[in-house]
Amino acid sequence: MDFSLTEEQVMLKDSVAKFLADNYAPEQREAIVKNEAGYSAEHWATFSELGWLTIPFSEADGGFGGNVADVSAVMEEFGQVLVVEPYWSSIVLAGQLIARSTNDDLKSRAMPTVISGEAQYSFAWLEAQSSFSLSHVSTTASKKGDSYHLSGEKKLVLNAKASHFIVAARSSGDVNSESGISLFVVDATNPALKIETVRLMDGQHACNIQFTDLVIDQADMLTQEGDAYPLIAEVVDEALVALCAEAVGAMTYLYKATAEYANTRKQFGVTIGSFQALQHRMVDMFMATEQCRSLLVRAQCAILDGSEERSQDVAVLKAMVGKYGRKIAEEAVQLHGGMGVTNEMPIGHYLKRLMMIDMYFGGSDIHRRRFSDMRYL
Amino acid sequence: MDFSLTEEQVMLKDSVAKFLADNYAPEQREAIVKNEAGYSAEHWATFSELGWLTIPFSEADGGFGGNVADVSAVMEEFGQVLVVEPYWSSIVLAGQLIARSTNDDLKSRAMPTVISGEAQYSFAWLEAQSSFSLSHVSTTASKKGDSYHLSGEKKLVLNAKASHFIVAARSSGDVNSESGISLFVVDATNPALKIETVRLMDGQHACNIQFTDLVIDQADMLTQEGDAYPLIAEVVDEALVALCAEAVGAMTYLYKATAEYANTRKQFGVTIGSFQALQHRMVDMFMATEQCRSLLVRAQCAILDGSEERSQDVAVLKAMVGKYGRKIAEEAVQLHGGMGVTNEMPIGHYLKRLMMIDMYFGGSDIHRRRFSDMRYL
Amino acid sequence: MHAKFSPEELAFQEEVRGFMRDNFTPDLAARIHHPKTFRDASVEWQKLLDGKGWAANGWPVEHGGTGWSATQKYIYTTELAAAGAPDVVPMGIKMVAPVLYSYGSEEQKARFLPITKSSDIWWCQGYSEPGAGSDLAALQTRAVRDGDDYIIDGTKIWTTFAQYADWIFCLVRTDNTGKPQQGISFLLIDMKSPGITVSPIISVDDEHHLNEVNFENVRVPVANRIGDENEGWTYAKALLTYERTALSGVGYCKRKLTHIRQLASQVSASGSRLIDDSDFRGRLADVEMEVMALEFLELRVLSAIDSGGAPGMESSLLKLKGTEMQQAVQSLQWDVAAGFGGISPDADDELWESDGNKARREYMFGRACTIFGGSNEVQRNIIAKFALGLQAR
Amino acid sequence: MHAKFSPEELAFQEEVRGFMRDNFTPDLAARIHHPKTFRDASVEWQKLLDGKGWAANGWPVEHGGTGWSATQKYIYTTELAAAGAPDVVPMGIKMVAPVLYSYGSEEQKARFLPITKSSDIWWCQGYSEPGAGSDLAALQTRAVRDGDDYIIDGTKIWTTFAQYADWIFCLVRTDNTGKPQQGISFLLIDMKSPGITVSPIISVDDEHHLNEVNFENVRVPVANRIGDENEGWTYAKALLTYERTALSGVGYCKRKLTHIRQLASQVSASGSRLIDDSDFRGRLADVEMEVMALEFLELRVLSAIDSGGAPGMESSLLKLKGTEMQQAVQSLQWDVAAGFGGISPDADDELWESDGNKARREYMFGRACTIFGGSNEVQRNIIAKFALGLQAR
Repeated sequence: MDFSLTEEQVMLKDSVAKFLADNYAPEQREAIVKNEAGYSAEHWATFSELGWLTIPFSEADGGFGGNVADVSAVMEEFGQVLVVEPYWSSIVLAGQLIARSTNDDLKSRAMPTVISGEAQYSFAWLEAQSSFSLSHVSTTASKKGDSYHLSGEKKLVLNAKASHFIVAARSSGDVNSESGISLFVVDATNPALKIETVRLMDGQHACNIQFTDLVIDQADMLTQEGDAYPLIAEVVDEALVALCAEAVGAMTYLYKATAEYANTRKQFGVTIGSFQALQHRMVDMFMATEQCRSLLVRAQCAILDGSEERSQDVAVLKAMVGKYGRKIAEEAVQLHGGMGVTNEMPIGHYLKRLMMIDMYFGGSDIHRRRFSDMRYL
Repeated sequence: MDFSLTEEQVMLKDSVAKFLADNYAPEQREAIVKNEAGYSAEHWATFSELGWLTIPFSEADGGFGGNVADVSAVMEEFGQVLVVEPYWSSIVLAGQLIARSTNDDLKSRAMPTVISGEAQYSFAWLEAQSSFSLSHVSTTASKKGDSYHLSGEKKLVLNAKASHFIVAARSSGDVNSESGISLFVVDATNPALKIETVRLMDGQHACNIQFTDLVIDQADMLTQEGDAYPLIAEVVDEALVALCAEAVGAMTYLYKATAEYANTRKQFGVTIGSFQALQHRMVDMFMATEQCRSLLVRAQCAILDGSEERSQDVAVLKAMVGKYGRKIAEEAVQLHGGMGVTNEMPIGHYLKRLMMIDMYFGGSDIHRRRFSDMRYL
Repeated sequence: MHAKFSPEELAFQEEVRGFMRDNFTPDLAARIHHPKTFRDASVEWQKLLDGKGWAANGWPVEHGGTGWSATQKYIYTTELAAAGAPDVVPMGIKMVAPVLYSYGSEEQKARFLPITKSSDIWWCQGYSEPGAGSDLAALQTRAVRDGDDYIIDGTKIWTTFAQYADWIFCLVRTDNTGKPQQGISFLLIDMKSPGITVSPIISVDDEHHLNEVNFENVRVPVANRIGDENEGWTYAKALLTYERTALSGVGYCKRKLTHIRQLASQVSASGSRLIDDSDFRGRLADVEMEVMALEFLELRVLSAIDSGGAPGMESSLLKLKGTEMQQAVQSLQWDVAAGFGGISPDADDELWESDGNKARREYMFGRACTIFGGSNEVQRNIIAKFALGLQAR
Repeated sequence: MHAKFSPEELAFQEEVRGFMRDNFTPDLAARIHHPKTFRDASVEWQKLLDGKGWAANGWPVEHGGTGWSATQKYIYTTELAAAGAPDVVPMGIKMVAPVLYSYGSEEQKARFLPITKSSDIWWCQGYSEPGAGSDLAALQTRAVRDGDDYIIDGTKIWTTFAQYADWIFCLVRTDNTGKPQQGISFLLIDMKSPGITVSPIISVDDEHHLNEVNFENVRVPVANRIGDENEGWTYAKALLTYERTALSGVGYCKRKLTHIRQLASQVSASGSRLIDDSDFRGRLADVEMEVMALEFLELRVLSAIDSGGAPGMESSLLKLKGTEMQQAVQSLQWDVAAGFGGISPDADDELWESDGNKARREYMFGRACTIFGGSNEVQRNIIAKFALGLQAR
């Protein structure tokens, strides 16, 4: 049993924190979000230079050889300042789908461009009716000769400026079946794609994608036909841990910023932080953050230990982070008073981000249900 | 629309309050509870003298002609001091089953003894597996000639010293069917009854009853064979409103007693009532009580107006009173500190009573479900 | 004890329903809910209500009120909400008018009440300041006497719809000695006065409701002061009570719940309905039960006012629980509708009224309702003191 | 970052399991859970643990502790809870002993530590007073020096198991000047001393755990004082921290949750299981998820202590969340099991351990855990100050 960060992780966290302290103050972030892509290409290049994009990939693949704890350490720092660069979608989520692909040719083509940051892949899986169930795929893939014809619609695909999409499509099985799902790499410039950009309220630029008879070469399929579900489930579980690490970073920022504000803002001749009712509410914010941080450690251990309960632990983490993330952000807004409800203060942006994190891959209720379905047989 | 009490109701409330102020201080109540029957026969006689036992019965039946609002006014006062005499079980619940019986002979025999207080009827309906569903009756009634043979087991029958039980039994239909249920009046001295007294933690003496081939004359059946369900449902709805009035009385006592205690108990050189965190929690207790009181008014109006939504309104009342009654009592215990967890202080007794009220005829969850099943079709 | 309507009341209900049907048209509804057309549509709507004699229904009859009973007010509010129609913009009719008719001079009443009623003047409220939020009495905007004028200097903040306002009613400091509550005066100020600057504050729903209003050497006739100098706090307190009574929002909650039930009852492509999901059903029931209680809490308060009581601590209770329930309803609405439409603040005109966008902006701006109009923390303090007799430190 | 056990740790886990299986017999379990046999059975159980060298596992090795790592402590506690075995009665091993070995004289250590470890002395805690609960420093029990003795007068309250105790460790006032925290001394007092009266306090579970202890002219040798006169508060504070760390109760919660899952999984006559009821399932999951978090919160704290940190603010956090979860678990247990057995306080010996009776008495006495040992309100104040840096008024 060991929950401490390694020396390398501490150094990594420090270097991330230092960069963000210099480059991600609220005003700086506001300018970044206003970029056409919704993030700073310059920062992305810096992430690459600093080696952050290599973290979760094995040394054999040209990476740093980090694990979910290393990625989470970075993501937690990102959460503290609400980094908008597509690290999670491109490196943690799509990057891992490629890294664990059984299609070695494809992997060796794609991997270097992911690690260098030159290409940005994004996982296109959600559909209008899927209710965030990973196995719900109605997009079709029909084999014709050496290629597949894909038809369907994907929603809320992160990073509207991605260079490639990894599209989940079904060649067999019914709409909720775990078997029959394949993953196809699609160039974002493919003219058969109809891409509609949606600016999300957390500052991210996502897109909805439509396609009919989109022709993809068999060589661009990540696994054997119909075999992709276990890969998706494994990668998404790990990616959710990293996403929750971001949320824990944001929650940490919120309780600290609220306590700091309460210690300076005066009303009735005293700091509002001296009002006991507010103190106790801030303690609840702190305690909820610590509970979530504990679940983050738990889920990381479960993954690193190869525990059989890893999916349960991830579901619990996502459920609690979703619930408490919103709750803490709502409290932070309330305790900031009028300042909390303006776009001028960062607080509201944390609320928006935590609401979106709750929504990604299913909200608190859905993951609580997922947990209880696994636990109460 | 009119929510004010009538002059008569105000007088009634005042007279009840006056009697209880003189006779139901915590030490007096403690002595009463220690009586063999679990209540004071003397007080019961006084209730009769003061005319309280006549309140819900029509003038034609020799009663005062009161309605659910009159009964609730009395019950709310009872709740303030936790009266243990079997008013609710005998007058409000069983008494109304008799008063609304279609068996005129039986009614004219029984009614005068109920109103005088000489007889105490108690409704025996709950069974081990019924999960508080009113239509769940597995006790059987087989007709043989002019009589019925009853076999079964009834749980948690209030007032172990009742003179008569009104037993719900089934002559047809499956175990959850609304049709096929009849009500039989059984003399408590009937040797076929096996009665086991159970002292409940709220001070009430209840009993479990077993019987096999208990022979009851057809003349002692309250309605036509198999027709009793609508009567039961109607009477229980009204009785639950009165029970919730008692709970609202208890909740009112609790928030007031807690505020009073907090205003006198000193720690750290100041009254604990001056701590803002405690103040805000007491405000929540007060607000929850007022929400329940509002639902009490709502349910009373629904019954008196003959509203189609009366069962919905009663279910909501019972659900919220169950939930908030426990919550408020738990908070009252906590804010009384060590004193709250002793049997010497009355606070704990209110907690026990409110937990039992939550349990009677199904707890908070069950009534929330009942409400949503009626509302969300 | 009954909640039934009399035949007269039922007839009144029909009258209100008919009026809503005929006058609150889909076109007007669309315009009133869109920020670009909101101002003019609100004026139009209030003029329609005023034409019927209902705009200022809460006022005393002599000033154009309706003299409605509590039941009638309840019926009116319920039907308004059921039709999805907003109540009048409150700053004029509900906030400044009670102060005007209670404490204003005859000239002030004659000048301002009729145009307030007919919506020919748009008011805003100059109340909070950067350093005076919950602690309102700490306000520092100065009014210095200069002949028949005051000279005003200072900053007001969180001023709703100041960008549309013709006049602002303001609390200003006319005396710095004594307790903070003393030395405050209540002024009416023409927004066209030289020296007033209005700067927008964009709120978390990405919209422009709020403003900062700056006063630099603004000259205001002493005649525009309500009541006595240094007595403004007394008038303001009364106003606050009225404001809070207007804030329970039961009608809004009920309309939203109906909407949420409808959305949740839609059958999805996979044949399931959200309303059949036990978790959602339970959460919806929890909120509905609270709102059912709140509805009767409000009726009890209205009924007590009808019998001659004045809104006091009860208005704090209604504000507190009411705003909590509004937020609970907004959270539910978000959970039902946010899915794929509510997540973007870039909705074009067509999408403005989409379920998703409504869910987003109402949830977001709804965060403000527990902060403004006397924060819920302050309401709890008030209730602790006046309902429970708890001593402050 | 990993939570896996090493082969050595797995072997240790097996050893603990085996010990529990062999020693915590059903007979002992029944006796330890029944008030009539509780005292003797507790002594017997502690002696069994002591025989194995585990009774005082948290003590420094030189006094008979085990020197376990955080992981081993966790394994031990988990296996104890899984076996349904209680930890040792805390007053001796966990409360007075740390003060003894940290601040006691060599004579005091030699005299008391061995018999405390072997359970040949039963301790109780003389801490709270009628006027000093959360505000412990307000205590007024006087100790007046008279030669080599102190003369004690005063009243201690909420004294758990004083009816069984041989000795009491007490905070007494030896000086009235200065701040309340100053002038407090820490005394060990023989309960057989003339002038001590123990009166039972029946708690809301209808049982006798608590007592009031009266001191009238009780003579105590100065040699029984721990450390310096007037420095007792320093020692007490350290003790409080240890007490709280012992109070998270994760093991208890996990065992109860297993029990609740079992009860809820029973198939009723109508063929249904409570665990399939969506409302119950949701509430159970809510509690389980919090306990899963709490478990790792505790592990994080243990791990930090292992790396050389001292229990400080974190112990407040564990006490706070731990007791909240204990109560949440007790409420669930009530809802599952209360049905028809838990509602009577008259259970005879046979029914004592029935699910219903357990649910009643644990729920009822469980109300105390958020009050005693430093109320949760005080814990919140501590966390506000030390974790969040918030200023008190």
